[in-house]
Amino acid sequence: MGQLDLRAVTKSFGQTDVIKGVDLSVADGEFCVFVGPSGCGKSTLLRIIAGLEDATSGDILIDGRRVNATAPADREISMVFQSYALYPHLTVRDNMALGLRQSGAPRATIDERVANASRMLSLEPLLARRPSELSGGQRQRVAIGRAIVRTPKLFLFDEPLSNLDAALRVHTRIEIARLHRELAATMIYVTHDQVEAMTLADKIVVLNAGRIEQVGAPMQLYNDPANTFVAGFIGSPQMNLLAAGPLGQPGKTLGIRPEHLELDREAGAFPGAISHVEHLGGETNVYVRTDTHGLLTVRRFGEHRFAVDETVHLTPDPARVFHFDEDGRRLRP
Amino acid sequence: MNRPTLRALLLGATCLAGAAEAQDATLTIESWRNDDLAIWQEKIIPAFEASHPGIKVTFAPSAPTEYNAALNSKLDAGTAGDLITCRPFDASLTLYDKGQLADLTDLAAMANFSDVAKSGWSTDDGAHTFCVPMASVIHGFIYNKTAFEELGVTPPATTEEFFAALDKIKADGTYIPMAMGANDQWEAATMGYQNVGPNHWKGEQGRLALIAGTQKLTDPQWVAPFTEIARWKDYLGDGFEAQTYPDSQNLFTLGRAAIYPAGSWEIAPFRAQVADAFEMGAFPPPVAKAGDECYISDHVDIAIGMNPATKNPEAARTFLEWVGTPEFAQLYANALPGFFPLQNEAVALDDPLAQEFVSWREKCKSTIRSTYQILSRGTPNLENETWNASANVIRGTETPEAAAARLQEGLASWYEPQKGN
Amino acid sequence: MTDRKPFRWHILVFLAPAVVVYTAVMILPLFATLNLALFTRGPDGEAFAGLQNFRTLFGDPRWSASFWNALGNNTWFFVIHMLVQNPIGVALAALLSSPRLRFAALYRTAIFIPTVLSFVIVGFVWKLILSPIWGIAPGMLDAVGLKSLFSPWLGQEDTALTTLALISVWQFVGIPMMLIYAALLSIPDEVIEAAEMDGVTGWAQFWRIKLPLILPSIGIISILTFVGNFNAFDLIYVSQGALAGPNFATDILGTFLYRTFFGFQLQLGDPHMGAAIATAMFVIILVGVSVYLFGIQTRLRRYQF
Amino acid sequence: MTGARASLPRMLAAHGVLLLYTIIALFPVFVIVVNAFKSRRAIFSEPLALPTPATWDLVGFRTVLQQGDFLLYFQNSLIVTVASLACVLLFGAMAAFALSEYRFRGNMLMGLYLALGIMIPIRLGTVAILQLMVASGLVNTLLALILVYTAQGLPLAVFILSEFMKSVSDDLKNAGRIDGLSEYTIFFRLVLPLVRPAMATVAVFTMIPIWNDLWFPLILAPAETTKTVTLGAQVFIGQFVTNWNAVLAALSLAILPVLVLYLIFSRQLIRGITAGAVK
Repeated sequence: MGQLDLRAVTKSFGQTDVIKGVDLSVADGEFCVFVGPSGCGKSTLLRIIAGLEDATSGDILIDGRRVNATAPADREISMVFQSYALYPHLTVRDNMALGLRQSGAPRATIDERVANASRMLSLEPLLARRPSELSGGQRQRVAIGRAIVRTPKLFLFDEPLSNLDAALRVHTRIEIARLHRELAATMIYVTHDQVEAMTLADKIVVLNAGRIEQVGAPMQLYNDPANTFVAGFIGSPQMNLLAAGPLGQPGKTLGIRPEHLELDREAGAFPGAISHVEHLGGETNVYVRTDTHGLLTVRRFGEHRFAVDETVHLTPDPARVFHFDEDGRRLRP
Repeated sequence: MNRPTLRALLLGATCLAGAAEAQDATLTIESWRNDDLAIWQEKIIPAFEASHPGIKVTFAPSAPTEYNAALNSKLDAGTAGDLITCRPFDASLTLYDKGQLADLTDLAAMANFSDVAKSGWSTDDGAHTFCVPMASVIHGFIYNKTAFEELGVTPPATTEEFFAALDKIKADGTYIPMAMGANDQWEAATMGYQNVGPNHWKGEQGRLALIAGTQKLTDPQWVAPFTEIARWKDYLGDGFEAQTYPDSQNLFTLGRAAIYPAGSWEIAPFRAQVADAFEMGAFPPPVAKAGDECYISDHVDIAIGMNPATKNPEAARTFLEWVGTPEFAQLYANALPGFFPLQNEAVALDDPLAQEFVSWREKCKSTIRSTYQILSRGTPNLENETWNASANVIRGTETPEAAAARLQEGLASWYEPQKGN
Repeated sequence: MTDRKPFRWHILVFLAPAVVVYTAVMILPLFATLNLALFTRGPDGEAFAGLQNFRTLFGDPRWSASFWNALGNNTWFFVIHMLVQNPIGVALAALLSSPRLRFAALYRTAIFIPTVLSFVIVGFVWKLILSPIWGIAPGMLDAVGLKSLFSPWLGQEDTALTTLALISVWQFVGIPMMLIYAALLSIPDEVIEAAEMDGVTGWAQFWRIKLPLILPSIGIISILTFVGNFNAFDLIYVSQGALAGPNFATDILGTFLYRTFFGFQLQLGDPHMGAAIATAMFVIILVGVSVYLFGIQTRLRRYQF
Repeated sequence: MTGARASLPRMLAAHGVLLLYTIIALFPVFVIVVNAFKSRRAIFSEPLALPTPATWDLVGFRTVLQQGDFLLYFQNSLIVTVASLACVLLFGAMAAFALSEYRFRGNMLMGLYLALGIMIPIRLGTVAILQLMVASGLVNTLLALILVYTAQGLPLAVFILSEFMKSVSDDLKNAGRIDGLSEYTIFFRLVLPLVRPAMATVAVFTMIPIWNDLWFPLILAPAETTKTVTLGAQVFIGQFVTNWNAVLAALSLAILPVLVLYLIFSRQLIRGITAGAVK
């Protein structure tokens, strides 16, 4: 149980339209990630779902029930904040228990759920501590624990990993993925990091300037982007965008992912000079300056030796190119 | 603070300032009489300056409740004005003893005053006088003549007539019989106890006997005033417990009360506030039975002295001599009807109500308030205790006997002649 | 911390201006005054008296009766402020800080206005309103049929002090309101939002989340109220005079001190006994503040947001 | 308008309570203002009535304008209040920062020493203060008042500000140190802006007793050129008769400047808080 539907949701702050009409369905048990550059409205949309902001127009439905005027607490959701927002004056245990206690849950239930959550998140040794005595990762786990104990229909995460260091971020990411599997709950997750989006999501919603650019499974967005924005946003390193005209291809722009650009020392579709090489061990990224298309990225798997300023030739894999029109929309064959 | 250095600095400053204004001597008067600011500025100072070129006078009053505290601080630190308005008795005597008021015994104008007039500002033995007496105030009752006529009440002469008149006014119900409140306490003591008291303790005779220790506050003649004012309770307005002194004034001047236990200082402001709304009259405190000798409280109230630290002692003395002249008395008494001159020479008064008050000096024997001389020198302070006791008695929370006993006990605790009584 | 540096001049620079002005203009004069308590004025000028003034203050039944009366009244004055002023202030601040409340600034300013009034007009207007004669309070009670409840509150021994305390509450409720309001606003929004999500809303949110977080501010307010009340003077002085009637029912330490130190009417100022009273007050307040600083404040948890 | 967080009944109740209290707070002020425009007779015969053509009387304001230079008095009050406030806030914040930020020998004692002043009414030191001012030639200057009020306001300011400064994040200050900021820059650039709400609060209740004080102007600067409004208004409080028209007029006019100051500070308070909340 945890179906979310947004219908023509808009939000304006005074004259500024932040959300410009969003329609979206998230199925029960789905892990849905809102992704987009900062200022695209993803956090606002999340806060509208939470009830912390009111939508200017449109409907928000949870399990088919319109909740526009329902208080956050009555929406059966829980939220993990970017800064964790733990109650500084309460212990870890009380932080987790407060919501349940407030709703009048029996003591036994509270204890049981807190115990479960802390087992799941390995918080047992920390239960008596206060937030100021915890490390960043521990605080994050408490925040998640606080969300879990309420067994909500919907979990909302607002950039929960952005305050963690890289290693912890990967670790917690896996943790969250595991939690999602164990709880089989609906989760909505906001991030600006497309790697988090790709690794966690069942469904990614790409937002830009208050609109949904595209919705789909990670590989669907990767393999079949609807426009240059999604094409550029999903995938790392970014997709190369070339002028279509000089190559005699249809449309305005040609998109080709770095791994689908052939690099040859002898011959190819057009020449360029190597400006920088990144050795990542498993792969090598080569940045090539071309006269016709500017700086392009080529990704080759394994270790390769190139010298800077060496002249090379590039050839796009014709089966893997995407064509876009003047407005950046995908031209499908 | 290093005193010698301070003195030197002060002296230096004085010399500089003195050099700068060698032409005109400016005298500043410290006073609690905010009320008189306009009179000084418009009448008295111009009159003085006209006849004394080269001396400028500034009247600088502060709020009466702050006066003593502020003046003492300024005298201690050496920033007080050249001329100092003197409260009667100990407040000024202490300043004289501390060298903060100059001895003025040799002032020529002192000859214009009787010893009684000077008593408020002389040492206990009368050998030295340190302030020039300016005025006294007389207690009595001001009444709404228009209301009296309307109700057919005549000004009472005896206590029984007084209460009969009050009964009559009360029965009629149009007017509150008497305007007095207990909130500020001093009303009850000054306009109640000290107003009707002298008729009971026979003025100076009783007052001096108390000082000598031959009478006590628990003697019948000292309890009787309390008993009398205790009876007033029934004739005061609703909620008189919280009625303040200005409330009482307003009740009377707005024509809602018939009788006002007064001090003569009320004459001028009442004139201004009542205007033509009704006519006012006055009668002295009633006596026990017709034909009894009557006594009035004709209390020495205000005088002026010199700060010995003044930069212009000559000019200051010139001014003080002038204050002692009949010219000043004439000016002051008519500018402030109700503040009666203390000079030997009679002064012609314009205000009929003031004339009425001052005429009692002829019929009755004058005395001053019983608590002022010597008896309020210790702790507990007899005057302040009397305020409290009078208010309590009028409110009915303390019996006259208990109040008198408490005052006597307090006085005897520190005043030698009363000890062992 | 920068413990390794040889000498941290900046600490001196930060402290110097405050310490210099404060010491020269306040502490030295004040202690010069308190020092007077150890002397008396005898027939031959001032003489060292040791603790004689304190023996008089606490041993002489008259002095000690006045002192204990004033202290008792002062305590009641303080209790009323703690029980009425501070809860009202906190409640108003809580209401004002509710999200999206319109006219909040207007309410805040209006409620604060009495605080800026001078004591002279506060005394005047409340005496006018409560006066049995001019009819505002009796008239208003009459309008709702409760005239019988009216009595001359300021003139009765059993009600005068409470009435004045309530007037003082009326005047100063803006101060706890402001302080608490500031404290409430500085709680991060996310914490409040987390509470909303947890279903901790309304009063429960106030009791369980906000109140614990603003406890340090409430502590400050309590101690400020304590110090302010035990130094209070002006309101009583302008409305009841230095004799604090009726029958000393409204006499608090401030008026007792003023009367003794500066004198009143025929009572001459006695700086020596006055200084003794001031010293006693100082000790009372010092004990109160120390109890707070060492007993309470150290136990209050402060949270960095 | 029904939002998820703002339920209508709750809002209405809040407004109801606030409105009720606002009425309680403003009713006496209303009585003051109404009566400032009436004749003395009308004040006491019907204190609650609005001024009518028959009772309308500007005698209070006229008296105020005639008696003394009230514009100058206002100016003096403003200079004294604003200058004292500036000193109290600056010196107070500096001292509070030193006490709350650094561990040094005698820190606790210094804190207690600076708090002593709130425990004794400064009025008691009057004579010694006056002597000090005489010795330094400051009698009848506004500077004398400014010094006294600065000293009087400091203990409370230090007390409150050091409490608030403890809630400024250590990370922030340490980040500043790592970036090479001097302690002074850390104080002025990082800490002061963050405690702005507290500064505004301190300012608000430091200024009120200063503005309304009668005692020190009376003792230290009673000259015509240095009179403050409160002292100027005292002229109307007589021994036996108080000119309530003039007192009401003068003192209700005197509310306005403090109110303006209050509005300035309370805006700072809100601005400071919202600025702090934005990340």
